[in-house]
Amino acid sequence: MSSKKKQAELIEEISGVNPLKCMKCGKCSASCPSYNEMDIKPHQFVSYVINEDVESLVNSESLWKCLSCFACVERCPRDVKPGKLIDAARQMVVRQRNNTYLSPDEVPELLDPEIPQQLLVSAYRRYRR
Amino acid sequence: MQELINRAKELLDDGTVARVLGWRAGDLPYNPEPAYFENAESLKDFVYNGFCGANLSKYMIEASKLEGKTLVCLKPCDTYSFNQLIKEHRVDREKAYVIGVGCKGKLDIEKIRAQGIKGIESIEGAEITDEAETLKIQTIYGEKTCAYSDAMLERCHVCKGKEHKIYDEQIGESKETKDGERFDEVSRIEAMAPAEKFAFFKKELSKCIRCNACRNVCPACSCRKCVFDSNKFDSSQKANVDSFEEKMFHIIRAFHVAGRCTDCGECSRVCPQGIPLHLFNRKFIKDIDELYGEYQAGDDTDSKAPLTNYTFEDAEPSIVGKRG
Amino acid sequence: MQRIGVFVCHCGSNIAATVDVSKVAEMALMEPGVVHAEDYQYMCSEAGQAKIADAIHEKKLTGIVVCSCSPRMHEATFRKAAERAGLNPYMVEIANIREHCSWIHKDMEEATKKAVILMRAAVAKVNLNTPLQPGESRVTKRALIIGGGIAGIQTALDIADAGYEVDIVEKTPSIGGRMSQLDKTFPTLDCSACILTPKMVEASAHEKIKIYTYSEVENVSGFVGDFTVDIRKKARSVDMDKCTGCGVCQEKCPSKKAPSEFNRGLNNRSAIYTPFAQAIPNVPVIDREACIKFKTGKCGICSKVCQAGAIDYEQKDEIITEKYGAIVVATGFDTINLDKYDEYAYSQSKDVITSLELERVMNAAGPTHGHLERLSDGKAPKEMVFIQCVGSRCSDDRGKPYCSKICCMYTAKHAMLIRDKYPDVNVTVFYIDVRTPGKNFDEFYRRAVEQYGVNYIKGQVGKVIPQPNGKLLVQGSDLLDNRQILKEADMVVLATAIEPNPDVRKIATMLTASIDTNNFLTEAHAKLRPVESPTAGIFLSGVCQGPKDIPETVAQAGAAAVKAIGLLAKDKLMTNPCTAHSDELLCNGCSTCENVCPYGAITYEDKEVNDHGIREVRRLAVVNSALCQGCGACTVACPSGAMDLQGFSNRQIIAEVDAICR
Amino acid sequence: MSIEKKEFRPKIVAFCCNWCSYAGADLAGSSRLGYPADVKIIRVPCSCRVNPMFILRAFEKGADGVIMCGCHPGDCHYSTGNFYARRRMTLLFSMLDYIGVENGRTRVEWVSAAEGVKFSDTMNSFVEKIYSLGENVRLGDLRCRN
Amino acid sequence: MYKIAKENLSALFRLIADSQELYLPVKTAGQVNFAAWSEEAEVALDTLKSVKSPKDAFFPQSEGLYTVRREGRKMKVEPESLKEQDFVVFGMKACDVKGLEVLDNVFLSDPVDTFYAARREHGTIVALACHEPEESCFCKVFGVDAANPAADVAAWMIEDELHWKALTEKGEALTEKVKELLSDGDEAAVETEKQSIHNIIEKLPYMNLSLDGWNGGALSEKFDDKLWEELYKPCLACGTCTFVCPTCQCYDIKDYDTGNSVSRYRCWDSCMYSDFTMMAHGNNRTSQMQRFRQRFMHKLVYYPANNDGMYSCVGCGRCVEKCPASLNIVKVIKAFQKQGGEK
Repeated sequence: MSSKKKQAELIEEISGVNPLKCMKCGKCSASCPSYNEMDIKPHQFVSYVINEDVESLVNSESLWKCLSCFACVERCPRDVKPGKLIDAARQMVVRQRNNTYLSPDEVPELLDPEIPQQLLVSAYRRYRR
Repeated sequence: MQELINRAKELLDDGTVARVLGWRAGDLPYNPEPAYFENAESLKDFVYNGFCGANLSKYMIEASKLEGKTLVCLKPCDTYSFNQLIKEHRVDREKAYVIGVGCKGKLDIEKIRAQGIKGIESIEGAEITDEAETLKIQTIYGEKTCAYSDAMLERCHVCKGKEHKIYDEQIGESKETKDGERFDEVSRIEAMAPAEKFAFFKKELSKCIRCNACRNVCPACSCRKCVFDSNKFDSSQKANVDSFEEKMFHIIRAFHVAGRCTDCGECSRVCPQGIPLHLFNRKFIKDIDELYGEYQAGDDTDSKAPLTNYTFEDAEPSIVGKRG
Repeated sequence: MQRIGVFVCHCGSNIAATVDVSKVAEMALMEPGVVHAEDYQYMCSEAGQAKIADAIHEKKLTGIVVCSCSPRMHEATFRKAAERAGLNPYMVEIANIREHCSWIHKDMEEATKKAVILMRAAVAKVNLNTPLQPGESRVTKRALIIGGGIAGIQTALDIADAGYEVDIVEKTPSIGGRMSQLDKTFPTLDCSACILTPKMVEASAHEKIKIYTYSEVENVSGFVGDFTVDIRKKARSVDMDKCTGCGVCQEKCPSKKAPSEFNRGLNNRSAIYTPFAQAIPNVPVIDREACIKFKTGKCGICSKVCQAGAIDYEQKDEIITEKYGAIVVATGFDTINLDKYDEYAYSQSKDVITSLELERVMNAAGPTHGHLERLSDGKAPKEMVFIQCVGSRCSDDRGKPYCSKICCMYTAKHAMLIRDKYPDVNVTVFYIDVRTPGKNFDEFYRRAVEQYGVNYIKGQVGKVIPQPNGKLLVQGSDLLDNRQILKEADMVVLATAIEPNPDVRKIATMLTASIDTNNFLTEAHAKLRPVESPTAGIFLSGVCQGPKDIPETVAQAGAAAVKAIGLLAKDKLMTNPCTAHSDELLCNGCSTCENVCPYGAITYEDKEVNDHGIREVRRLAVVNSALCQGCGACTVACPSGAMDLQGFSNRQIIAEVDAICR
Repeated sequence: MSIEKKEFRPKIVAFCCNWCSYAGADLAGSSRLGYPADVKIIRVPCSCRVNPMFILRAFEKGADGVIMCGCHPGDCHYSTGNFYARRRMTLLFSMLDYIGVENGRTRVEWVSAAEGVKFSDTMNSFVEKIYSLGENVRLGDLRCRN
Repeated sequence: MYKIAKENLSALFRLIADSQELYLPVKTAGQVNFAAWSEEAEVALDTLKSVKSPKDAFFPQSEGLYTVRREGRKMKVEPESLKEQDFVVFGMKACDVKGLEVLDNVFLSDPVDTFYAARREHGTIVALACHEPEESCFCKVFGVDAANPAADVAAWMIEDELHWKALTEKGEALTEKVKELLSDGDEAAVETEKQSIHNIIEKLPYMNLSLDGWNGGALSEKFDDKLWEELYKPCLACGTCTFVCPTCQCYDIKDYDTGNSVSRYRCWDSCMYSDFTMMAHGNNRTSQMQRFRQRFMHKLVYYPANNDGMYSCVGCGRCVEKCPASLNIVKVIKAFQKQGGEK
């Protein structure tokens, strides 16, 4: 199996998403608060995974622009959850970076009044389990 | 017991009932037999003591066909069977005058014998009114004693309770005898490895002599002709061949009474080979309780039986492998 | 002992290529009861059937086994062939050696072995077959239509025109259904009322049609050709014979705060009301929930003003029991509840409306008298946004997984009508796909774009945000331009998914008609029997079977009518002889079988029996073979084995088991 | 006891309801979706026609596995048949498991008329399971062995 | 007269089992029945009454008669072979031995039942005197001496020693085989044991049971008695009494389809069963009363009528202990006796 295919499958595994369910309605892009900052738009995440081009996704601006607000996840009518896909790509990167996870105790130190509220909420959602 | 006899006499005399279905004293201290009494005089042989274990509700199938009402003495556990028979239109409520009789646990002569007591001449303490905790047994080999509860039938140790589910009147006090959980043994077997389970049941069922006592005594086995006696399924074998027949018979019998069996324990009581047949029935009861909600057959006369009912969300059969 | 003939079909090479057919025939001769065996190229051909007939005559066969394709394919063929040759058709059994053998196995030896075993099982079964005679049941020459929308009306008219009596049961006070709520219809832009009203009138005037409005089906028993139906005529509180439909009562009614169902709650109606002006019958009903007289005991104005003395506060629900030969379900649809789609702000803003509500807004008889205006402040909108696929094509539990089919077209219609009537209003449609398969449909959509300048944007809307200034901020994306769009709109129209009328589940249960996971009634065959329910005598008309537009609905209504007429035209029906049967001498009368019978086919009777010399009266199960459909649930419920199924008897199935396991 | 070792070929009985699963098996056939020839199908009108006696009978006579297929719950042609069948089979299988018969020898699978693929997949996996369990020695009748 | 110490019995069993099959009381899942001996078997010689009588060893509950096989379109019949090996039944009681006498009258008279005859021929019986008879015993009523079993070998368990006395040629032969394990017995001890057994028997409650009026000539008198109508009522129509009985000899013949062949076998039947003696035209006993009556009439009237007054009950008391409804032959006899007294 090519490494590209492996990467794409890893994304699917981490996210638990079947990208083929996408009907390309664009509701994710319509919902995204970071849309304008992104080079690859939320509705495009899916095709990158389907086309096994995880590399571009990983190297994209979008990877770090997604707030994990999960608006797209909540509203996606097809259960495709682009937010989970980009999150999975992010996790892939994080995993490659030698398991440098943030431990919960370190969080208060890193808090900065400048951090947007939405990011905090998103972080809680993201790590709630 | 005297109160019961007096009341029976009254009801016979005033014509309320045409006969009394109870127990007649046996010729040994422990073998009273189910019997009909049609006049006050014959009631002198009436007995009701710890050895009157027989569930008389099944006799009411035949008694329902007789002219007039039959007074029937039912212990609390027997009333479940009676209800179930009403539900299945097998007995006629109008033909029965039910006296709910008290019970302080029924005795099993085999349990007394198992303690090495033999040559029994008389037994004291089996009277229903007795408060005695111990049975005093006079034998030709000397006097022996046995704790009442040690001589009790298995079913009484897991008694369903003192309440009569149906009656016209109640006579006599009942006693709490429950000191065990009725599904413990089933759970113990469930936890065994398959080979161990198989060995356990093979050993037990290899004793079966196909005498049909379990079936014939069972109030739920009320078929006029059992499938194993008719040729409808080409199943009319009656040999014990220690291979498949017994399993087939006991599984199917348990299946046919599943959801209808009140767990009265008669099957195990009468088995001449002491096979714990209730373990089959209780397995189904346990499964039904766990999978479809608690259900006690004979609690009432109109609820839907588990096997004639369903919900959309019922467990799939694959749950059997998943429960471990 | 039977004299059985075994016929092995080559099916060209379909079977013969993998199964040694002559070996199967040879082995068949070893089986008990088999007196004849042969193989042939195409058993189902005329020549093949002739071989069967010849063998029946020559060898005096009493049973037939055909080793061929699936019985679902040719069982009927071979049964008919046997019948023509004088053999009872139920003495024929099929061994499926094609679909279940030659087509799935590659190894000739293995496939042949299996074919032999399948043949043996069939022979073992036939050995125990008995000739069965189909029963007859009579047909009541009257049809019941449940639902008085366009589907129900059309079906009723078609059946009535063929000369049969038809009753329509309609839940609301008037027939007309959803179509009566529509303003215009695509793609011709006819006025909906103008084409519907004549049909309504025709139905009400038709001598063969009886209409029960404000009525519901309460209970259904019986079976194809002979249904017995209880219809509850709800108390109207108005005497239908006396009322002249003058309307004074509605005018004078002091209680005018009840939301109008017909106008989708966009405005109010009086407590005594007819849903709309062209209602049929033109007789009002009193909404007892809203009526002051019923609530407080005081008032009675309607009664005072009614010259005809038609008001009857004492009226009670009435149950009418009627017999029918056929039942057509035409229960139609409703739009889904939008509670779960909070992102579109439907519950937050009066200016976010469903398309069906827009129909009422656009309609001259609607709450705004046909003026396009915002329902919040009555102002004329300048920017209108339409959002497609709201709740349709959703795989989560918020919406429906299917395409509602009609939205693309009616949205084009709405956009066009608005642009036509109010050229200064900008119309934007957010769509995922525009689906326009249909005669003149795509042309219609293109006209909206090309001729009327409707702005179509590919991309679903993410959110509608009500603004403090009363405007609605629509956040969408344009997938083709790859940009996010923020658009201020005055009104937003949601193309809300449609779903079967919620009552249909109850009705389907009464009819024992099957229903799919989306509550659409299931057709007997998706392609070949699209207007029949699998339950005999039940037919499907309109959206209750699946989303469709008006022309399709009318077409299906006609088709359902034809099927119903086909049934009503028969005097008698042959019933399936493979029904349950109780052995009187074994029956305990315990009622277990009755409890599992889905057709109510089992009843109990006290009967005298002679059980080997013992004569007694016993409570016994009796199967009504006309009601019994032969599922066999009772046969397993019966502990004594008294209940058995003809054609699939215990001993037959056991013989098959034995044959396979030996 | 003869010591000669024969290749184990299981006997597998499949009860299929006429309306869904039998049609599903037909579809598997017409789609040429293979499964081992060890499976033999018995057509019944509905899964609720399958009596536990049939299943035990099959084991008695030497079947190594018995599978029952019916319409998906809610889709029964007779509307409720498979609901009853589901309860019956659950209890029966539980009992067989309880007396020590390998649970893998019995299975219920819901297969619609459109699910030819599922039918063939199901049969393949069931047959595989039976091969792994080997010959049914616990329930068969000794008399049927010769 | 020989003896052997109790602790050497396993050696004895092993020695016997070396050359032939050995059946003796074995406890399985709490119940004692006669079964083949094995090293693992829990031998229960102390048990007075096995649940089933040991008649099984000579007249098995089910046994094959012949098998029919198909060969092409032809049938081939393979008869079941007769018993050819010798075997020993160890630990039968006097009543059980007497029970065989009852069966002999049936199966060994013309036409001889070859299956049974072969087993009788090859079987050697070592019978054990009843050390402590119980309240359900009434063998004496039928002329059985529990202290003196009339078998091939009679044995007495006296304290920790088994006394052994061969009574027949077969018994002598068996004794020869196991002689190495035996030592000389104590006649006096045996006499004392017999006396002690007789003393106990005198105390048993059923000792005074009278069989007056029960004989082969009492047919119509007993048959027509109204008392049966009362007596049968608690009967559940199960086969417990017949299947534990050492003298019941009725059997049914049935076919079993194995798929490859049809085995014809016979199995014990019970006159309590509704299909007992079912024939093509139906059944000549249609009620449970008739079937119940049949059992006792057979034991106490029909059998004596055909066998010089010998009853086909040996008073083992198994039915007394096992009947689920507490009915038994003693109650029947007593009921008639009582009725006679009242008349």
